[in-house]
Amino acid sequence: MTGGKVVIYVILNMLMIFLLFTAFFAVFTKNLLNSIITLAIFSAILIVIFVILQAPDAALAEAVIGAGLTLAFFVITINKTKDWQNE
Amino acid sequence: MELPYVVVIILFCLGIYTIIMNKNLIKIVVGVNIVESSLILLLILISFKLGGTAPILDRKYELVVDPIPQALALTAIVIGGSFIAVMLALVIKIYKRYGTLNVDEIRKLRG
Amino acid sequence: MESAVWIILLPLLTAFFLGIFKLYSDKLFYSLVIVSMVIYLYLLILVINDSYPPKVYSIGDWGLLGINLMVDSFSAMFLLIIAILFITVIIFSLNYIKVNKHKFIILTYVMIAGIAGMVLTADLFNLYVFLEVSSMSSYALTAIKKTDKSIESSFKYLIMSTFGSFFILLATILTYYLTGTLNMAEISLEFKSVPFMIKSTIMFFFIFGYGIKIGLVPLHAWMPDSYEASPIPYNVLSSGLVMKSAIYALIRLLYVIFGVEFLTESGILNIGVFWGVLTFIIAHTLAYQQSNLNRLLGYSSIAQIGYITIGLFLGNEKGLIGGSFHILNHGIMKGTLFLVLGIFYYSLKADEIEDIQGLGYKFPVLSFTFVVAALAIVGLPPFNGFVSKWLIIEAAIEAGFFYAAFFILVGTFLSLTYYLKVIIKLYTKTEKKTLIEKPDLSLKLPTFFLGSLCILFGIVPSLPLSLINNIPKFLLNNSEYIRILLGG
Amino acid sequence: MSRVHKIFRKFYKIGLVLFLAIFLLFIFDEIQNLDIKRYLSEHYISEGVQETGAINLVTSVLYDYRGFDTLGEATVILTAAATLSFMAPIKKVKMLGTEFTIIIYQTIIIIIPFLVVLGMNLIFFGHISPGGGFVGGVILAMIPILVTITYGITFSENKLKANHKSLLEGIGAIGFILLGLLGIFAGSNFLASGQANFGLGNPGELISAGLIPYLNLMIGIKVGAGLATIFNSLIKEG
Repeated sequence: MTGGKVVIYVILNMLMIFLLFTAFFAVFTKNLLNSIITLAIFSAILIVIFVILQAPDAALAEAVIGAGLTLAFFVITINKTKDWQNE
Repeated sequence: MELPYVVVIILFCLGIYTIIMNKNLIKIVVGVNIVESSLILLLILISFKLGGTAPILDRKYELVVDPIPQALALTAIVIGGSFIAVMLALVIKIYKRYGTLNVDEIRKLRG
Repeated sequence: MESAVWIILLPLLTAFFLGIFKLYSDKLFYSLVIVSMVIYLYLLILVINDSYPPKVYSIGDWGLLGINLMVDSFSAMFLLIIAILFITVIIFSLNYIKVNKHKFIILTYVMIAGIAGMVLTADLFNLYVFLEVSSMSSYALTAIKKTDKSIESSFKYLIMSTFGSFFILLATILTYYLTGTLNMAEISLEFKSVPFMIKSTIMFFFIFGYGIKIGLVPLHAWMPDSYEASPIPYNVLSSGLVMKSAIYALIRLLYVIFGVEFLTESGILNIGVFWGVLTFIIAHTLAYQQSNLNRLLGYSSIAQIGYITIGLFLGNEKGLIGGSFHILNHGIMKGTLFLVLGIFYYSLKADEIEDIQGLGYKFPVLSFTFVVAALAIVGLPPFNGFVSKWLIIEAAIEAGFFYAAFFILVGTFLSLTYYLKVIIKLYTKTEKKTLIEKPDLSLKLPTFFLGSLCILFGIVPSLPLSLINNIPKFLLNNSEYIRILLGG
Repeated sequence: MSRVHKIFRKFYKIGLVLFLAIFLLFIFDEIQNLDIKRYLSEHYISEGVQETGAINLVTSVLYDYRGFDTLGEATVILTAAATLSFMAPIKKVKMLGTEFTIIIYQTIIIIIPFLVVLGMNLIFFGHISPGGGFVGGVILAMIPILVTITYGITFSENKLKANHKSLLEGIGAIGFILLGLLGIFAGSNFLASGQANFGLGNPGELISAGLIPYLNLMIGIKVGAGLATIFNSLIKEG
């Protein structure tokens, strides 16, 4: 492996760890709004991973559908339910 | 074993855990989203070859990653997105009727 | 074999055109529904007639590079069920459904397209896509009444079924990873060199995922709720087609991809038979405690799925014939019961057991149809349920599963108890009730049609069996199926 | 008693999930050691550009080799849109009830032409570069969505009526199937484009790849209209 590839490999693994952190935070946080915002970060990291893994089509689709629209749907739901605290 | 596959497994199990353990309806949908993302990540991972380029052949490349799983991943993303939309619409409807998002309380209200 | 692809395209095209016509003209809408139904019936008969020997249709003419459709006897039998149930349900619901009628018909067409796709496709990922099409329209049809119960049960169904879909998708991805292809025949050839442990894991994921959609006992929680809350024409399709298409897909995967030798070796056949026995014993017991007729019939459906599972997992010729015949019969019998119940609900808003007291004197012919179908589903001669159950018992004895044969007899008595309870209630005299609405001929005719099929298939079982007898040829010996699919 | 039972159930479920995780780890480890075959994708990579005329192989798989899958998933979106639109109540509901400053109202108007260009670019260049009908359709759907968010649902529904959206959706879906039927008329099978030699052209040019750009356009129309319907129905919900 050349130098550039090693750097990308390290970045990929770091992003994977971040992905795990965001997923755990999204699941275990008490506040629903925080959870949804973290989910957006989760999707964003996923997009970068897709680009690193040479899948531009999937990255674009994830960007507009996974991170964009789904997030909007979640925000609308939270807005409509107002039950922000997760007892 | 490589780290990315471990991450996929952990995400998959985390999502499953959320779906069966969490009491909040929106959290359950979050769990669904996470499981779906993990499966899409798995698809992209199995398409990847070390040193390969994206499957857009504007000129000759030595090593090109596998295009089939990427196409399947696109399909899975779209299907998953529409499922989540339907789920969230039902969540809103349930909240309007029962006034709560907690699974146990809904069960109680129903009697 | 151009007509095979039309089996999927025609309902889809009809649904899309109906979606446009509903905005402009009611007259155009209903005439299209009728016209497309008649053409569809003709197409189905054409394909069923031409199903032996099996035919392959390659989408986009790509051969093994793309997606293939394949019609063999097993799928032809399913097309027969679609032909019988779809026509009756559409005619029935034209008058029955009051709320969201247009959407109901459109979604039903989409669902039929999804089921036809699942039945015909020979590609693993395509199977998943059509499974999602039919499931998505199922959730919508469950929620279509928009009552509290229907919304809630639809959500429950959606979550549980998505849970199953994840495992199916995971297994599909792993299969692609191992074999590098999605064509069932090629997968089957490649799977010969895959280690035993990995193969059984993938099989476990498939069985778990489809088990939720089928409703085998610990995984059945969504089903009675959805039966209680959804409109009755959908219940007919759900018990006759949606659950059955899942079991169809599972059987096709197990027998074609894994092959019957592997199934015997891994012991899954024993587990399947045991699971079937467990399913119908528990479901019969639960059905006895129900007071709502829809729930009662729902639990009864789960129990019948248990019988079908036993038949299909026995792994011998007779078992496959009996199980497949029971799939057809159960669709017809349960359809009859639900349609009679639907007429009761339409005219009296009756859906509890208490409500139907004395209706046997008010609707003599309808009640007689109900009794015929109930006795058929219990498994008494000379009705169709008896023939298929008898075949399953014989096959179980042949394969050495004596406990299964014994428990099927026990299950017959259990089901007799609760159906007798309903029948006795039906013929108990009570004070006059006032009809809300008189059922007209378009409701009664489909019901009588299905009821007469119960008797017809019981007296002349050779009529459908001539089609069904070919099923084991391509399931028990998957090399024949693979050879045809590979274009040999 | 019931409390013990509850704790037991909780640990039982956690144990189940942990078991699944360990099991999956074991299986993935086993799978990594096997040698894998990829002759199908190798064929796509070596012959795909000539056979379909599209240099984006993902598009050629999605719209040509496995075009039937795409029809299925487009149907899923249509079904979801139909489901949400019948579940939404008829009466109009305000979403956030918030007022924005004039800057936002003006910016939206400036953004819209760019979104049209971007969406159309993604759709029509789907066979040359990343993108395609789904992504482009979502970008086009962003226009009614943004209008709904800023100007409110009433204004948005006035500009683009729900009926028109479902008409567009139907046109997209029917168009996809009719384009597929062209293959049958050309003497080949359903959805044939590469095999029926529909003007494959020079790979890399805009007008090439047979039916793929037109299929992309149909999917784009359908997905755009469908997602706009889904969004507006969610806003009207409750």
